[in-house]
Amino acid sequence: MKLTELYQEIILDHGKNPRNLRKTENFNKDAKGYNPLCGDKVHIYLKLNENKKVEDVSFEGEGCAISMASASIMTDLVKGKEENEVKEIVEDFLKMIKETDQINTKLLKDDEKTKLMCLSGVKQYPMRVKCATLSWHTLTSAIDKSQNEINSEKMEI
Amino acid sequence: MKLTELYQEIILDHGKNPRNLRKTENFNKDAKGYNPLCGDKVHIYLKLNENKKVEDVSFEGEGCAISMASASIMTDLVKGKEENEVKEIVEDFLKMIKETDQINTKLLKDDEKTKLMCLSGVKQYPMRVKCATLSWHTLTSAIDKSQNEINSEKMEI
Amino acid sequence: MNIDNIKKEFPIFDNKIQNNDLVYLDSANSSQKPKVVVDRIYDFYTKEFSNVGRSVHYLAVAATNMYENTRVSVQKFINAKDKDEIVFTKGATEAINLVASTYGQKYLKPGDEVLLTELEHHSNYVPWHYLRKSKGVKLEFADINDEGEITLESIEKKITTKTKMIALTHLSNVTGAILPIKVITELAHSKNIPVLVDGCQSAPHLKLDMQDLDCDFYAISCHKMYGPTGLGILYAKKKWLEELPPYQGGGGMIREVKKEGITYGDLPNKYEAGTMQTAQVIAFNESIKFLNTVGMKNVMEHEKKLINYGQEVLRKNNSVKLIGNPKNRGAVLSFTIEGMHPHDIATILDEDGVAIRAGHHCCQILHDKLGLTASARASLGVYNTKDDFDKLNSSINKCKKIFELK
Amino acid sequence: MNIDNIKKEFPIFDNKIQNNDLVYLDSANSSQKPKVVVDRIYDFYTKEFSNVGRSVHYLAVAATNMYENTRVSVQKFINAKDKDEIVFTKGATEAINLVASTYGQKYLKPGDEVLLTELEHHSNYVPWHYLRKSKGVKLEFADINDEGEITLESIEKKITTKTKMIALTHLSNVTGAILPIKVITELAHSKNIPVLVDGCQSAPHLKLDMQDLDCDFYAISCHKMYGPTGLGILYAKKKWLEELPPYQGGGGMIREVKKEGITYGDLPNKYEAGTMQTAQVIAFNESIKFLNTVGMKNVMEHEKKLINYGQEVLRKNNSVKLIGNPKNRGAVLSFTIEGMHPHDIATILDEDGVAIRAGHHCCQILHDKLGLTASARASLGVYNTKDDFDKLNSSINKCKKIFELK
Ligand SMILES: Cc1ncc(COP(=O)(O)O)c(C=O)c1O
Ligand SMILES: Cc1ncc(COP(=O)(O)O)c(C=O)c1O
Repeated sequence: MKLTELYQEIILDHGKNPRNLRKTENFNKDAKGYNPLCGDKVHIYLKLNENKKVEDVSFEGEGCAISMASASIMTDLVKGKEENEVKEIVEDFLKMIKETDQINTKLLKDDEKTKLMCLSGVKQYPMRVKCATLSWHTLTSAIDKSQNEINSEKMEI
Repeated sequence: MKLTELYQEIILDHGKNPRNLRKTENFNKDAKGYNPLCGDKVHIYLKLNENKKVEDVSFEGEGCAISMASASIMTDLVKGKEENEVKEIVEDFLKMIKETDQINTKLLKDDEKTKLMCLSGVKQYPMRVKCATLSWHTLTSAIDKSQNEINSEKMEI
Repeated sequence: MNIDNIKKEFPIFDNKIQNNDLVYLDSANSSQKPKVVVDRIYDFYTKEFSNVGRSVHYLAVAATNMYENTRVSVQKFINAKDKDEIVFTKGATEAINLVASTYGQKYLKPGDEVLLTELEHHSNYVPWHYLRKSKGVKLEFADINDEGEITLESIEKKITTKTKMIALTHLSNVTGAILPIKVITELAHSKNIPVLVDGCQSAPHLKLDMQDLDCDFYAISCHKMYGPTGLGILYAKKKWLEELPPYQGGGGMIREVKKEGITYGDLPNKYEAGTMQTAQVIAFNESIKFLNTVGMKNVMEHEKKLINYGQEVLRKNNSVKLIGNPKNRGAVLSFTIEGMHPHDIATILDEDGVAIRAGHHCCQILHDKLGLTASARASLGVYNTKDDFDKLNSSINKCKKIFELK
Repeated sequence: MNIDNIKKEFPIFDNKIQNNDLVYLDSANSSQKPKVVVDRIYDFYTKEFSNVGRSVHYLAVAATNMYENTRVSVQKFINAKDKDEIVFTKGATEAINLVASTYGQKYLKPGDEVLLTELEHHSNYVPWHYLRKSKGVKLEFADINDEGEITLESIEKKITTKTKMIALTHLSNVTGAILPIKVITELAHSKNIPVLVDGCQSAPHLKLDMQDLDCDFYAISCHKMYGPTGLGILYAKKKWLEELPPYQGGGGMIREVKKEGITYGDLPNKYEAGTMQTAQVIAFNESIKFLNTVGMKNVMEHEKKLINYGQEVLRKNNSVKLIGNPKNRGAVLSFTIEGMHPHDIATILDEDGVAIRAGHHCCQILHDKLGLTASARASLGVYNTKDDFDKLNSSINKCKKIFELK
């Protein structure tokens, strides 16, 4: 049954007890992500040190098991990585989800790769791919955004 | 063949040589009619005397054989009639075209009725009914309109 | 046509969907189509196709007549006074945009208020929101009560001397509440306020009578009403259609065009610019005929029974929390399950062929108010049966097992 | 698929129309539909129907993918740079209204000029006319020459420092003139003026390349392109879709909605409010495939041959006066007959199964200029043959007999 591939133990665990679900104090980068379809939201907080290394990363948000697990696993894995390394991991993850079914980056250990691969099940559920990728795209926005851009999502009142 | 019913001698004659195709001097009522579909236009001029009798009626416009013949025959027939009589004839004509296939009014002589009946062929051509009725509706507008209403067709510039 | 085995009129149920019988509980999103409607589209395109209103050849004349026949059918179906009060639009969304834009343009000034409700679909909010920017209009929202209803009182409370329009749903696509439109309209009219009703969820399910409701505008989506996609209806009282400026400009809606200016055509052409949805309008006549044949009274009885049964079944399932408890509930049941996100529920249900919707259902304001980001929704059509709710319930139990809930 | 017997792909030609073979010369009004397109609609509604973009169940996912596939097909068909530059609309009329309304709102000030041409269809005039009232904008019209053409020079002459938009047709639906869009766009862009092209009559007949034409906006009507009614396309350069405000508001086009305000969704959702024309969009993919299979080069060759033949035949008929004599003529032949009104011509032709259009073809300004109130028009589709023109001609001779012309 395909469903068990999607809702593996590890996903359910991270989904119910997400790691890093908080707001980093003194964060210096952040971004918000929305899935307009279902209303899921995520807010990523990043603290990079002077060497552009991720000192802390956290998230706030609400969403399905897939999206919470994905954000939880992601934040766990990129902590301690440098900005460029983070980008490489994000890219590799997105490729895995959309095309290759493989995690190739050398920046992750084997058990970390296994964790990520747990999310590969969503490929069979195209409408759910966005749930898995939302936090990753938002992480990229956080890294790429200059301070003024962050305000560009202001509401039209 | 149905076409010969539509394009009878008399229609073709009135169509090519419409009577009363001019502008009544000193008209005291008028109205414009449009067929937005084909761009046909008609402008009816009426001169009623103090007894509400049609002293003169004329039209300007451009259109197909049916519409020209219809306006031509109509103007011929209502000349000399009183306002109320004109209305009765219009109503009778519209009924004939749309439903009954008969001219019942006592206000017309037999040869006049025959003339009108020549237009009954359009009933078989629903898209052409408007061609036949345009000038009649416009005549009604002319009679019914108060002076200010006539200006209500002003263009939006 | 017996409503108890009406499923057979809908070809989609003849096929397996991923090896399952389809349990379609997403009709509030869009309904399935009866064979007569699809056949009509097919026949029209393959034997009778022409554009309407423009040419005088045989096919064009026939198409034009059929197109106008639908207008008359709709008029009768909703008991409008005049067929010219029926305007065809792209959908209910366009219908509401049409009113907000033209009414706003002509009648609204800075400081004027438009009164909405917390139940409104984005389609009955965003068009009014535009007027905040362009016209300095204020939007007010009538509050829902604990049952997820909007009452006459909740409307009355928010009416001020500045209120220039009340725009509200007839049947909530989330809580299922049916609003007391007639009394609300009475109240509004006593204060000279026009009323627009979003009838998307009511038109397929309730017997409608425009002259009785007496509202000024009523918006309908045909695709939710066993009709083709890409078609909606705006009912508007004739005086409004006469007084309001035109909306989109183009072919077919004009009287005379010169370089210096334009005069507009008569109703309803004035609001039907460009080539319209010829095939869809013509086929929609079959949807109306279908509903007339079944009988709206039968539809209402059938769906009432079902929704009662559905509530009963889901209430017994102690993980399920129903959203709203309106006294007068339409064909919609929204719910949440503690410990599971609606998206996960929908995915697991789908594996069994049970199609529901998960998300905010274009009602973020309502979900905010309820403290939710999303919910799961089962919504009905004439083709549903008690069995569908049993299947829904057993799939929900499967969800609970996978998510290890009790 | 051989273009010479392509009629058999179109079921409508299998039937007699009032005991005659159908000689369909009204494709500029709306084209007939190939079987593949109608079948796709049928299958979608009977086996696969769901709304798109909203639910996560199997049918919804499949429908959403098919819907988006059409977007990609259209992108490739017109060689747009990005699939997000393709917006689905109700028709070309809505597409032009969308641009006029949003561009006008954001960029136009009193005294600014919009340059149109005397060839324009009402759908590419009335939406701009609205801006006269709402914005105090002036409209200018480039003059046609004696052949019924618009040249680069006639455009250049009317450009001033106030010109803020040029909106013009690619292929006149009356004179058949094909306009030199590429050089006009070059000129316009050198003066920082955006260009909107009304591509209704060109899209079904010419090979299109948005990146080569380089225009800013391009409007298409799918029903003239062997597709379903109720569907159009707006191509717009991405920067415009990003910069312009949204048009209609409703479900599907938002990001986040709160009582106080709204953020809008990403492209192209921002411009696709409400439930879209799901079935029509999905079926339109078959129209594109059909045209790709035939090959636009073959379509162009075939129609060129036909239009040349048609001109030859009608020129020999000394009662017939062709309207316009453009060097570069598309699939349209309009004409008059001295002593006969076009409506009478069309009625008599119809008796023989020859379907043409009579009227002003939504081009009153052009007809005014030509000193006409109406004309007759024969327009082509891929399915026409030389034989159709022969039949047209012999029916015209019948007209002459009835009207006793020589
Ligand atoms: C040149 C031209 N522009 C615009 C239109 C309007 O297209 P639609 O009526 O499909 O919106 C048409 C067809 O009617 C046309 O021929
Ligand atoms: C209550 C309500 N209003 C408005 C709409 C918008 O209708 P449409 O998307 O068909 O334009 C919908 C459906 O999506 C609805 O459920």
